[in-house]
Amino acid sequence: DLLETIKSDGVFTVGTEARYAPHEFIEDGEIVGYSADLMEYIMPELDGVELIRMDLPWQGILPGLERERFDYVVTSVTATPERMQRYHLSAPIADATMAILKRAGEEEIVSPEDIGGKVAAAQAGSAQLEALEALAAELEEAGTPLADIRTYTGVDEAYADLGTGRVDVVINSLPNLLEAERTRPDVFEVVGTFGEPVYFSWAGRRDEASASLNAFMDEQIQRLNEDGTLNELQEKWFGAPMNVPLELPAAE
Amino acid sequence: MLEILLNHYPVLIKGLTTTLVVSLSAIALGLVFGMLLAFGLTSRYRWVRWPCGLYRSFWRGTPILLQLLLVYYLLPEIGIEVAPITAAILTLTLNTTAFQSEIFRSGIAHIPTGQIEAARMAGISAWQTRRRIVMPQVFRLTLPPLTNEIITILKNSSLISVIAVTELMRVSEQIASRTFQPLETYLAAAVLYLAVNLLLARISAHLERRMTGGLATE
Amino acid sequence: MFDLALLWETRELILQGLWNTVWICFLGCLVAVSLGLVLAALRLSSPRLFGYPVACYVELCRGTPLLVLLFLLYYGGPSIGLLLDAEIAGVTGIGLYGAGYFAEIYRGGFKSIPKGQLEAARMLGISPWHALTRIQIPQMLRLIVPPGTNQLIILVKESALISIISVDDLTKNATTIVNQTFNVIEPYLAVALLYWMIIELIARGGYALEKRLANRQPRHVVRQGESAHAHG
Amino acid sequence: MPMADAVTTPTTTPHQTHGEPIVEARGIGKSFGELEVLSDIDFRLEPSEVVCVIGPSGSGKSTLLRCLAFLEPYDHGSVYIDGQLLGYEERGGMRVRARESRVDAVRAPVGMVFQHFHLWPHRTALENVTEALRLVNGLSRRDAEAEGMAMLERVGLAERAGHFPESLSGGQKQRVAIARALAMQPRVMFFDEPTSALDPELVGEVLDVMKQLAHDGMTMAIVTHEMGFAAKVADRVVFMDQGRIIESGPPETLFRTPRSERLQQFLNTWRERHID
Amino acid sequence: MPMADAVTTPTTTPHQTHGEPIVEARGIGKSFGELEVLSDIDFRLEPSEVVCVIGPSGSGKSTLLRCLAFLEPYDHGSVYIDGQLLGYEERGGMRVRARESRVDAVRAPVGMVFQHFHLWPHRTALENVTEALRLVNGLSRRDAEAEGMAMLERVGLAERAGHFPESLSGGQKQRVAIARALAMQPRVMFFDEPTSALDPELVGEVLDVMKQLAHDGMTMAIVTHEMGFAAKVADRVVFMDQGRIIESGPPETLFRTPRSERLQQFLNTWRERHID
Ligand SMILES: Nc1ncnc2c1ncn2[C@@H]1O[C@H](COP(=O)(O)OP(=O)(O)OP(=O)(O)O)[C@@H](O)[C@H]1O
Ligand SMILES: Nc1ncnc2c1ncn2[C@@H]1O[C@H](COP(=O)(O)OP(=O)(O)OP(=O)(O)O)[C@@H](O)[C@H]1O
Ligand SMILES: [Mg+2]
Ligand SMILES: [Mg+2]
Repeated sequence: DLLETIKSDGVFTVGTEARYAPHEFIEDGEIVGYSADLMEYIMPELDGVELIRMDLPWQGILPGLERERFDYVVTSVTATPERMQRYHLSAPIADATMAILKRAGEEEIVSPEDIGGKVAAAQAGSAQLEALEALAAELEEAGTPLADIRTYTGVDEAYADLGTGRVDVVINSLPNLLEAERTRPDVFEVVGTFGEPVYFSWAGRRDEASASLNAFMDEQIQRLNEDGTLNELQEKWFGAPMNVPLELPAAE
Repeated sequence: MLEILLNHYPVLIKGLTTTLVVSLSAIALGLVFGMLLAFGLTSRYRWVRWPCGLYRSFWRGTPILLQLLLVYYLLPEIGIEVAPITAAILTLTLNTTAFQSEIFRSGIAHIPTGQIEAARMAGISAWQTRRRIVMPQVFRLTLPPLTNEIITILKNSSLISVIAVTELMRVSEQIASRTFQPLETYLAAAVLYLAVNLLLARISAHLERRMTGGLATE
Repeated sequence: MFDLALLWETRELILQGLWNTVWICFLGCLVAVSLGLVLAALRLSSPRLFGYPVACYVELCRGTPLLVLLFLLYYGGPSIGLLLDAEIAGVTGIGLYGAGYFAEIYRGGFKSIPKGQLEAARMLGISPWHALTRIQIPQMLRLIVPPGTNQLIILVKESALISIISVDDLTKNATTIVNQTFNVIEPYLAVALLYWMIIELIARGGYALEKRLANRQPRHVVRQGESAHAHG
Repeated sequence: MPMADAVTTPTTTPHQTHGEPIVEARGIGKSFGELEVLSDIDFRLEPSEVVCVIGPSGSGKSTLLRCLAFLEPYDHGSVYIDGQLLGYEERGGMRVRARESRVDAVRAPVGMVFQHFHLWPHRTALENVTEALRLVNGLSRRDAEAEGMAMLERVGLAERAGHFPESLSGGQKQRVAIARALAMQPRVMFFDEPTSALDPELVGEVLDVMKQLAHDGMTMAIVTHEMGFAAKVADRVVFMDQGRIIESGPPETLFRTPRSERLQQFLNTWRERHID
Repeated sequence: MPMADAVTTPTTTPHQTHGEPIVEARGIGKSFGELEVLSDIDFRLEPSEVVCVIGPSGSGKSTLLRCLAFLEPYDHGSVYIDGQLLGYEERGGMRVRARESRVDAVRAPVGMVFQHFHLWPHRTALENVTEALRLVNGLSRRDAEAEGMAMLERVGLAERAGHFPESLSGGQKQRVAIARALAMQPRVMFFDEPTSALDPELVGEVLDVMKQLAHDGMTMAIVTHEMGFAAKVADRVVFMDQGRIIESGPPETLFRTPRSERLQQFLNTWRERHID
């Protein structure tokens, strides 16, 4: 039983890809952000257990979790049905609704419908890309198809190409885009959201030993959601509270 | 770019230190093992040559990313626990050994056999001949491609972040995603890599100049 | 646990990636090999005129990670009015970067040829160009084919970085599959095997070339008189 | 031996010197780092003159020839070939190093045979000989090979034409090297101990070729230890020691009545060995 | 010259042969691909015997010495050193190639001086001489250097001890190579044209050293073109042509009354060159 092991060993090791401000990122060598604060509220429940957060790129996160190099993934994962099949995704921690980012001062784009004829970008294989493709299909039906969809291994590169003018809009989840706008308001501007609501989760293994830990983490997140802590932290990190349900919408 | 360097230099320096420790250890070990493997590859015996060839093919032929994952995640399966940094050094060593052996092999083929015969006639054993007559000359003969390889390893060490070793490249990624200024950040990282590599190239050029005293070809 | 069906479902992405990797690497390596020779020859022909600029170029190429070079070329280029396609930027990046390394490999080869042989050529009135193409290059091939093969292999492997500038190469398409399916082992293993195949092909080519050269010019090239002067 | 057609200056009478030197060195000096290897050497080679250079090991004989061919740049003084300054150019009163192509042009009339052959190991014996014929004289492969075979035949190696240098014995290699130099039909030839690696039978053959060349009016500078040959063929013998020309004169005078003690000593050791 | 202490077999009287050969070759043959370079050679070298091998270029002299030292594996026949088979081992009635260390052990008593020096270019003259003393005999650096300097002094190169081969002239290089071989104080020495790259003054010196060695009872096989030397020092002269031993006998007999036409011819060409 993993939860028991953590308690008896006194260490809880989690993997993080600390490249996703404001969820998790590095400041002065420390992993900080929304998820770090959340963990600070959770850890007292594991009395005396030490938290070790490893930072590693996405390619290392999944094998690390599967090979039990760490116990849990504390990195914001957009919840999709495919992912739910393979891992245990936690109770939602934040709103991941898709939004659109454009170059600051770009006049032609004021709402999601205006991106017809433009070049749009998203991270390769991401949930955001799926949403973008759905939007593209709608636009095509409406007779204003996208000029092109470009994909990038990291979303940072997509932002960079928005700067160079090779792409006109970047699709990502709203909190992240808002952070981009806040950090470099001279370059970026958020257009607005589209599509169904989507949520961020954390993830654990789907094996029997992990069941107790998964349940424990879900419990804790729901507790913090109910007592308003989540909203407080959302206010702090995203600038506004979000409407996050207690459980993920069931996968069809 | 300057701004990035100024604002974040403590973490950048820390990442650079990790990069240096890992890659320099791998290079030093690789010099020894690469030379051994080169002799294995040029052995008179097929049963020595063949496994050496297989080793070289694998470690030269597969992406470092995969090699890192293999060493880090499969070694524990057979009961060997390795810390991330050890796994990183180990992987890079295994990798550079394959590349360095090829470089040394070409150098060995270039030593006139007469010199080796002279050594054998003086009673110097095959092994000592390699160590004292062949290797020093091979080393200076292959210094340029060897420097290439050393620098390549230094840069390839940027992949070890995949097993949770935070080196220079990972630090820059972290900064880039914080500041939303990837171009400037990577430029700053480039300056640091460049500085180290220039230093290495300098040392190599210096060695090369010093060693032309008695260089085979001049 | 190995999910073969997954690979079958995603075969189109993998094959497309393979094709892009192959042609971009091929062109990039071609640029690297030929530009490298030009650089090394320039440096040799007039050390005073070209020595320093070429040395600087070599150090810049070798000193900066390919990732950064690609980044500057692709994302930094537009700020000086250089708006390259991703694929073109990939070929250019690999070519410029590899040329620095190849220049050094060629230089090592040039230095390995006994000076007396070139003097003999000069005394017969053979021009530096002909001395280069007919006397130096054929002989140095034997010394440079192994490190040259190494370098091509390194370039092919490092070409994985062009995925950063949004080229749909093997690595990027594998990442796409990983991100979509959360399956890590199968896509990466499949891609690793494909890289291994390409690289084994290059290595085999290198050995074949080496063997042909060795037949033409047996092991103790400099067995007697030559070695007396050159190495004795 | 059909030597006449291999020589481009058939007009002059052998063993008779003229006013205008083909090769002239004035006060040349050369150091390797600290070590002064040549100091203040004057040297003239007139059309059809044959000069042999003798002297102990390390006295600078090879270095002198190399400087005369600008394979080694000299530090002081001047070398003229056919009246043209070799290796340097006067530009605005300053002396600057000449371009390679200019050096090539000035030394075009000079051929050289090296002490250590310097064959190209990746070319067969025949290809070693034909290489320059094809590249420099622009001969077709057929013509070059015909010429090349003739040259190899002259040094007795026609049947080894297809072999690579490494499978030739020392003697065979040096003969190929000589054939290679002769193939370009130079007006002046420098030889640096061309026979020191040949066995007695073949030394004779090669020296015969050289004698014939001399007789036909070829201008030659020869570093050699073959005193008998020098005595018979040289118009002038130059004795060097420690980077200087100690004595110079017709072989009869030099060998019969050496003035310097050093030359007397040098000749004595040589006689001791060859007469007993 | 203090030669006696450099020789390890001082018991035997010079110029007197014994029953047990140190080196014995029985019916050895060697081909390079198609080319048969040695055929059916018998060769004996008894303690204190000095044998000179002469013959035209390409006749296989060097190859014979190389086979006797197993630098070149022979194809047929056997070579014994001190009665031990060199290079092969009988195992279960089959002959197999011996391990390197075994070859080393068997040929330990043999020293060799090469036609083309083969100095190690990355070692100074002194280091070339001391290398084997330190590695094989296990001498300390000091002792090896003392010994090495003595050897260099003997060949007149003490003041060039710290130079690298590339900055030595041809003659100087060969002298270092000889010093290197002598330093190991072998019981048998093979010389492959050890003086052909030396200038006359120094050839004399080196031949003196070799004469002294012979006088002190060193067993030697010498490929040489120095007929005068061969006549004076050799107990026996072997004449080779086209991979075979044509004649063999005491120098007086061989040089005065050559039986084969080939040898007569060989000697004639040589005399022509040296007597006129
Ligand atoms: N590249 C070099 N660097 C340093 N010293 C050199 C170089 N070449 C020659 N020397 C030195 O210059 C001196 C003269 O050498 P050189 O080869 O001209 O003599 P040589 O008269 O031809 O001798 P030999 O008869 O032995 O060939 C020697 O002391 C030699 O060591
Ligand atoms: N490695 C080799 N491969 C092929 N042929 C060779 C090789 N070494 C020698 N030969 C040939 O074998 C024959 C004998 O050569 P070897 O060197 O023994 O002659 P040599 O009597 O020593 O001649 P020299 O007096 O010129 O040194 C020659 O025809 C030579 O071309
Ligand atoms: Mg000389
Ligand atoms: Mg020989």
